[in-house]
Amino acid sequence: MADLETFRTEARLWLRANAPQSLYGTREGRFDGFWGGRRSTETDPDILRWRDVMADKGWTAPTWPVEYGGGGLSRDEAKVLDEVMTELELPPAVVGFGLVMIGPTLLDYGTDAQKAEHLPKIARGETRWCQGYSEPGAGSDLASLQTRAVADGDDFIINGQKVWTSHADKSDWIFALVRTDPDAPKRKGITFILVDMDTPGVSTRPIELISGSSIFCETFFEDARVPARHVVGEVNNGWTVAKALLGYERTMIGAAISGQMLGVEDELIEQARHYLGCPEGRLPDPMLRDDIVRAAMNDQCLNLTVERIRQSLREGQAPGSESSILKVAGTEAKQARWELAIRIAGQQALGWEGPGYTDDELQRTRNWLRSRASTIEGGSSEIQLNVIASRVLGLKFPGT
Amino acid sequence: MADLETFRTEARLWLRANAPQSLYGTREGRFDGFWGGRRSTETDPDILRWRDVMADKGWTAPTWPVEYGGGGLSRDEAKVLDEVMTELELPPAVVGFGLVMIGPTLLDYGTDAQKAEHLPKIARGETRWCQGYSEPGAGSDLASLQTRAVADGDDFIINGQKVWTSHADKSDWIFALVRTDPDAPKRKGITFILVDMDTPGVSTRPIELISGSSIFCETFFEDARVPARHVVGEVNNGWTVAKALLGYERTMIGAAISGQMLGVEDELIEQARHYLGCPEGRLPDPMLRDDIVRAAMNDQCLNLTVERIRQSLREGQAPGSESSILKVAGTEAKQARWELAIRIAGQQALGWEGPGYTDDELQRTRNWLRSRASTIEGGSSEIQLNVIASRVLGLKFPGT
Amino acid sequence: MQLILNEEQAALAKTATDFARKRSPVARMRALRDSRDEIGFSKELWKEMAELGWTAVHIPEEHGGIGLGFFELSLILEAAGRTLMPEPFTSTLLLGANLLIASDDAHSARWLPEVCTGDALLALAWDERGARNRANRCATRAVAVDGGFRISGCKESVLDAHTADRIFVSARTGGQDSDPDGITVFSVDPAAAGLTIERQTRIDHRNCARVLFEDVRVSTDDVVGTLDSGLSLLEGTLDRATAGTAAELFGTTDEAFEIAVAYLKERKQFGVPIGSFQALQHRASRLFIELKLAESAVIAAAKAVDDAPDNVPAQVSLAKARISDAAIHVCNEAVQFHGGVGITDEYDIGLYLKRARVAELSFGDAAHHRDRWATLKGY
Amino acid sequence: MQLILNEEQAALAKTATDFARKRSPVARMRALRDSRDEIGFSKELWKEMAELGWTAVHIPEEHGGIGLGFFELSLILEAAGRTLMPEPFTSTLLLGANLLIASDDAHSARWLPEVCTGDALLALAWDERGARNRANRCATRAVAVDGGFRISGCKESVLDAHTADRIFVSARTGGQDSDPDGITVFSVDPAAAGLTIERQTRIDHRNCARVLFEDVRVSTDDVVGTLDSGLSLLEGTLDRATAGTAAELFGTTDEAFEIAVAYLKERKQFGVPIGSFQALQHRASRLFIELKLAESAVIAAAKAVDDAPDNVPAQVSLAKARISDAAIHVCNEAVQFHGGVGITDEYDIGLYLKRARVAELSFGDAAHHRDRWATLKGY
Repeated sequence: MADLETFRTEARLWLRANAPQSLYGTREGRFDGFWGGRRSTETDPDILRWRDVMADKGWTAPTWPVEYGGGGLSRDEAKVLDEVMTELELPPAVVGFGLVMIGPTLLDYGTDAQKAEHLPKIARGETRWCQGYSEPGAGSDLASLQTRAVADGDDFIINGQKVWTSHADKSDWIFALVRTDPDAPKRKGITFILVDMDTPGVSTRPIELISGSSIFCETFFEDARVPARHVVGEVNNGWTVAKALLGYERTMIGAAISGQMLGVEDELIEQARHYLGCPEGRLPDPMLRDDIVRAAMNDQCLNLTVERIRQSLREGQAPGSESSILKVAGTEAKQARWELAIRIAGQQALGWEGPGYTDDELQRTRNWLRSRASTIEGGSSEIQLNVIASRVLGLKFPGT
Repeated sequence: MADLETFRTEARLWLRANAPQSLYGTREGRFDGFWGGRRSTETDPDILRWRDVMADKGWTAPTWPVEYGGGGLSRDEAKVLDEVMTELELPPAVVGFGLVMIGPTLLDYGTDAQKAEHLPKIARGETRWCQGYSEPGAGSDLASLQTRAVADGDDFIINGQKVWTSHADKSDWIFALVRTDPDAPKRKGITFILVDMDTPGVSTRPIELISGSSIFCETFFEDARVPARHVVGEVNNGWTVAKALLGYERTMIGAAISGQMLGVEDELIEQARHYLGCPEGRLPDPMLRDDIVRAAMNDQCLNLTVERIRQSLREGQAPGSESSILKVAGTEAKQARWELAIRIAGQQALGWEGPGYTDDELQRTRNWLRSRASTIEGGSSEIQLNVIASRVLGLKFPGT
Repeated sequence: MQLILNEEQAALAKTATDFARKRSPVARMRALRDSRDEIGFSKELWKEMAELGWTAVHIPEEHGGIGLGFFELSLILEAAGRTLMPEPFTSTLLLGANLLIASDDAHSARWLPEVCTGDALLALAWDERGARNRANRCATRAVAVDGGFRISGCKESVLDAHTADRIFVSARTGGQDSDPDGITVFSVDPAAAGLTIERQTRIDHRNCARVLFEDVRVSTDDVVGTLDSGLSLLEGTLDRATAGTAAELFGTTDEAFEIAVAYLKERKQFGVPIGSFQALQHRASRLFIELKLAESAVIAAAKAVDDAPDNVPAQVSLAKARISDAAIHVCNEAVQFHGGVGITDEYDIGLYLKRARVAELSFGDAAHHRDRWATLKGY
Repeated sequence: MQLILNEEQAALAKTATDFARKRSPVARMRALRDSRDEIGFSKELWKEMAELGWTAVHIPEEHGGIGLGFFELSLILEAAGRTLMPEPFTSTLLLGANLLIASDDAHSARWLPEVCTGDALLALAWDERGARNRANRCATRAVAVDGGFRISGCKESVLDAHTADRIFVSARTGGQDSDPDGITVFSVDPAAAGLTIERQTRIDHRNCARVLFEDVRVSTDDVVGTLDSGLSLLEGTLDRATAGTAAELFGTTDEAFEIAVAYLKERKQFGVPIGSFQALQHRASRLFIELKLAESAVIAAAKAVDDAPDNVPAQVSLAKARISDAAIHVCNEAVQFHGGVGITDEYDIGLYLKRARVAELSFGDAAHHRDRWATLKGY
């Protein structure tokens, strides 16, 4: 523990010395920051300098090995680093699915060549990644995916369509699940493959949501030729890799949500005071007041539970289905929070565009509509409830 | 309609002339009244006289044919009669499962001999009936029942056990489902049979509930010999009869519940005023106030829905799955009402026996505990939800 | 109280639903939205419906109407709700016409016949920032000047103000802040000097506007009803508008439920229709029960307007509270049942969610009406 | 804040749970109930637990305790809740001992050592008719007389009063009605003249009583803490009792959930275990999530007593609100999962329902604690 405190002091000194002044106070969510990649249009010199100094230090991917552009820190040290950055309100220098999804997957399942090719570029924010899992016919039943990859010499030829490929139009690479053996049982014929988005035959189209334009795209593959060396794990054994990655994704979603909940109670109280015209004292609408307490208590329980899980993991207990619990509870808490915000604002919550509505009101309404997706994306609540029933409660009966 | 109004006037005059004075104002629930039967210990001469005059008139079973002791009234006339009795606050002269369950079943499925043997005695309150459906291993999966009946000459020999046989210890007859063909598919080997409770080998034992002693019994059959003429419908075709009877039962439960809800709002308000110490004006606990409104609104919707269904039936529309809707909504409304009563009473709701609790408080607490059974008995909510999904919503997929 | 449809009513309901499905499928509302149509609905279609008598069912014969009843109007509104029709039912028939039916004065004689023929569209400007569905919270003021008044204030969420031939507005002619007395309703020419209509876009893409009054001049003849006693006129009108909105919302919600159930049958995952999963079956069954109970309340409220005026406030609160709750549950679940496509703009179910939620939050949400119910009953 | 158990705590939790299961299975509580046992629990078993140190874990060493912490006590309470142990944990350890730990005066020195050895049982008489969990609603009065006071009033729901060696009672020495000031806590001999203990039977068949005070004479030395300032002492004690009750209720609820899940695996209908039906699976999964979230709150509340005294009121309200809601949902569903047998006295699950619902309604239900949370945070 003494070492950790030493590290904390050092980290604080180093960050103070190296972080551009303009970035202090700009820390927001886990995905608010520099996404990088070849298509990046970022021009702020401070943001680019911040990326460079942090990447040089290895602190964009603090726990990754130094040889792959990481910082070689222990989990505890990484947590301290995160705490110091939170304290200084410094944003992460690089964010994205490369760091939190495909990176950890390659560390576990990639060849040395794959690690060497991709990890340093991810850590430096040079490549941006997206995820190609879902298809129009394969949502919750992911394993029924139909995008085909046929071997052709040292390549695979890919044909098919992916949906919900977040930021695909801004990404350089996609990690995708493709069917390489259509005759095998459905989970046995899937391969996990990395595809450069510049490959001829790969195209994207943005998806419009009920909340307006979105980060989501459809991604199409028409005779896209991809070298076989980009397969991660064994051919036809991609399901194993895919599941491991889903685990990182869910934990991330849960943790991200619990982070998003900070300050929600104060925000809701402030809104209630504004719309009810009650600058202080007890809120005059007892039902809204009770709903705010419910939301606040729920957030508090979520935060405590996230912390409890973190502590268990630190004690070396294996991660179990906690991610499913956090996914369900976290996304529903998020929905409840926005539903409540809408109810508090009343008629002012109904705006789609101005005039008559503030930017905050319009954004809040979009957030509310967008939140309806949270219990669907990243593994629907129904799938998580199945997982809890069978893996945690043991409600699994072969032959029924 | 003019005829109905004439009938109303006549009925009012006849009832005023014939109902014993002491019975006015004693009308309560549908099952509060004279249950009758050989084991009845009723001695009140007015109650017995009321039974006699009403039975002579045929108005204990108003819509049954006159030849079977009924009144031969149309449905509309029977409704008018009920309205007049409600207006005069006169209780039914005879109540019980004979009138509302086995009677209608025999009218539809019984032989002339069976009708002649049983219906007049039911109408006169001379025999009391109970229902022998459920078994320890056959609850929601009623058709898996195991009580065996083996043909032996002109008789069947019955062995097995029934549970939830309400009032079995006070009944003269039981209508029971028994398995007569153990090799047939489970719904094909069941027979519907009437058994005299005095038959040697038939015995009963009361069941104690979480709310204390109850009307429920277990009923045991040990080599009980029953003449084959007591089979209703065909041997091995009892499932059809059983299902028809369940329909009468559910409609009855729904209607009975909606009746029980009358006055609930006022009762809850009165209790809240008492326990919160607020004799008038707005209730000081806004959450309890809102809960009372929810209960009241729910009751109102239930009553309106019951009335809507009644009107549809009167227009000749066939009864569908309305009984399932009423069963689920009605029983849950009942539970919510008692949960709320308990919450209003607070610490005073926790008593099992005196001192320190009023009789009302103790009874309320028992009612609350008893109400937990209402979503289980008479076809659990889960079974009703299955029925609605498959029969109303068409969520029924052969081969899945 | 008759709670089921008689033959004529059943025929009207069927005609209206067929018309809505055929002449105004959801794609039409979508096209109006995407083209940012100036009117936002079709005046021709409105006229056509007027010819069928639908703009006149609840208007008394002496004002050119058919005088059938409010319940009949509620059947048409339910049909309109089913296909998300954007026509000005609420503004013209529920708010404007009901106000004039109640005031029963020269203004009624002037406007109601043209409402019946489909030639006049009306708007009622009553809501204000912070009013939270209480018509007595009226800060707009009408100051007496020689021979009339000058109105100043800002009215929010005025439905269809941009196409209204006449705007009725509530303004304070006496009293302070939330006083029940001192409110007067005026009839105003939308083209009057000092009157500005700022069109707004809401999530359901129906038409509404903010209406600004800057010293708008009206005469004493423009008073609708009685001076200083406009609140009861307004509240009665709002009650009827709420009953009608409940019927429309029932149509929207019931249709969303049917779309969801159809999707449960059609969409396959794990080799079977997702509607074969019992967890979804039970959730669908529960929604069905909730919807059936709410439907009874919606019918009873419309019937009360015709047959039991004293019960209107309580029955309206019952209906709006129950259908609002049901709408939230049904629409959220309907989107969830759809999975990913449910939250895309491409599928219709999201449009139902948005329209339903606007109706749910308008004319008081469920909590508002539960509070009112208890107040009406004195606890 | 450490939210997971260290090795010693894990060992303690395991020992306590094993002890409860082995020495006090549910059948024992049932037998005590059915025999209408005079004591209602076992003094021998209590003494045995005292020898294991369980009655002393949270009592400071200077008063003969082990001085480990309140969190350790909460682990023992959770174990007791799992098998519905009827021993006087709440009365003696949560109420009596915590009062004396806080007062830290001559009464503490007199009674705490004997609590640690299991020789003294305590009771705290604070609740009154209509108090609804607010200790300031104290109508019992202590009138100053020469050299002391005379106490008169009626206290409700006094846990284990019938076996208490000492009863502490709150009484008004000043102020009116609900005043926060003017309340004093006294130490009273249960055998004192004018004191009557009427034993009551509640649905969970744990022991409680109504205690009547008719001019019960006490001396000035019998004042616990400070004259007229007893409310903060009481409220601090009640907060700790609430945290402990939340832990016990978590044990009861978690065990009820496990019993229900076991039944889902064992009971067959339609030829398969009922736990294979997805509708029940999802309901069970949701209960599990709710229980896990509540567990975090229960742990945090007990930890706050040890490590963050300023946060105790808010953390306690969080824990009690969440575990109360979870207890209602879990127990009602557990009975429903059982079907018919669930509502018979023969099966244990109904006993869990009853015990859980008493705890849920005691020391403030969920609504009470949500209201308090908002008040604490100033909105």
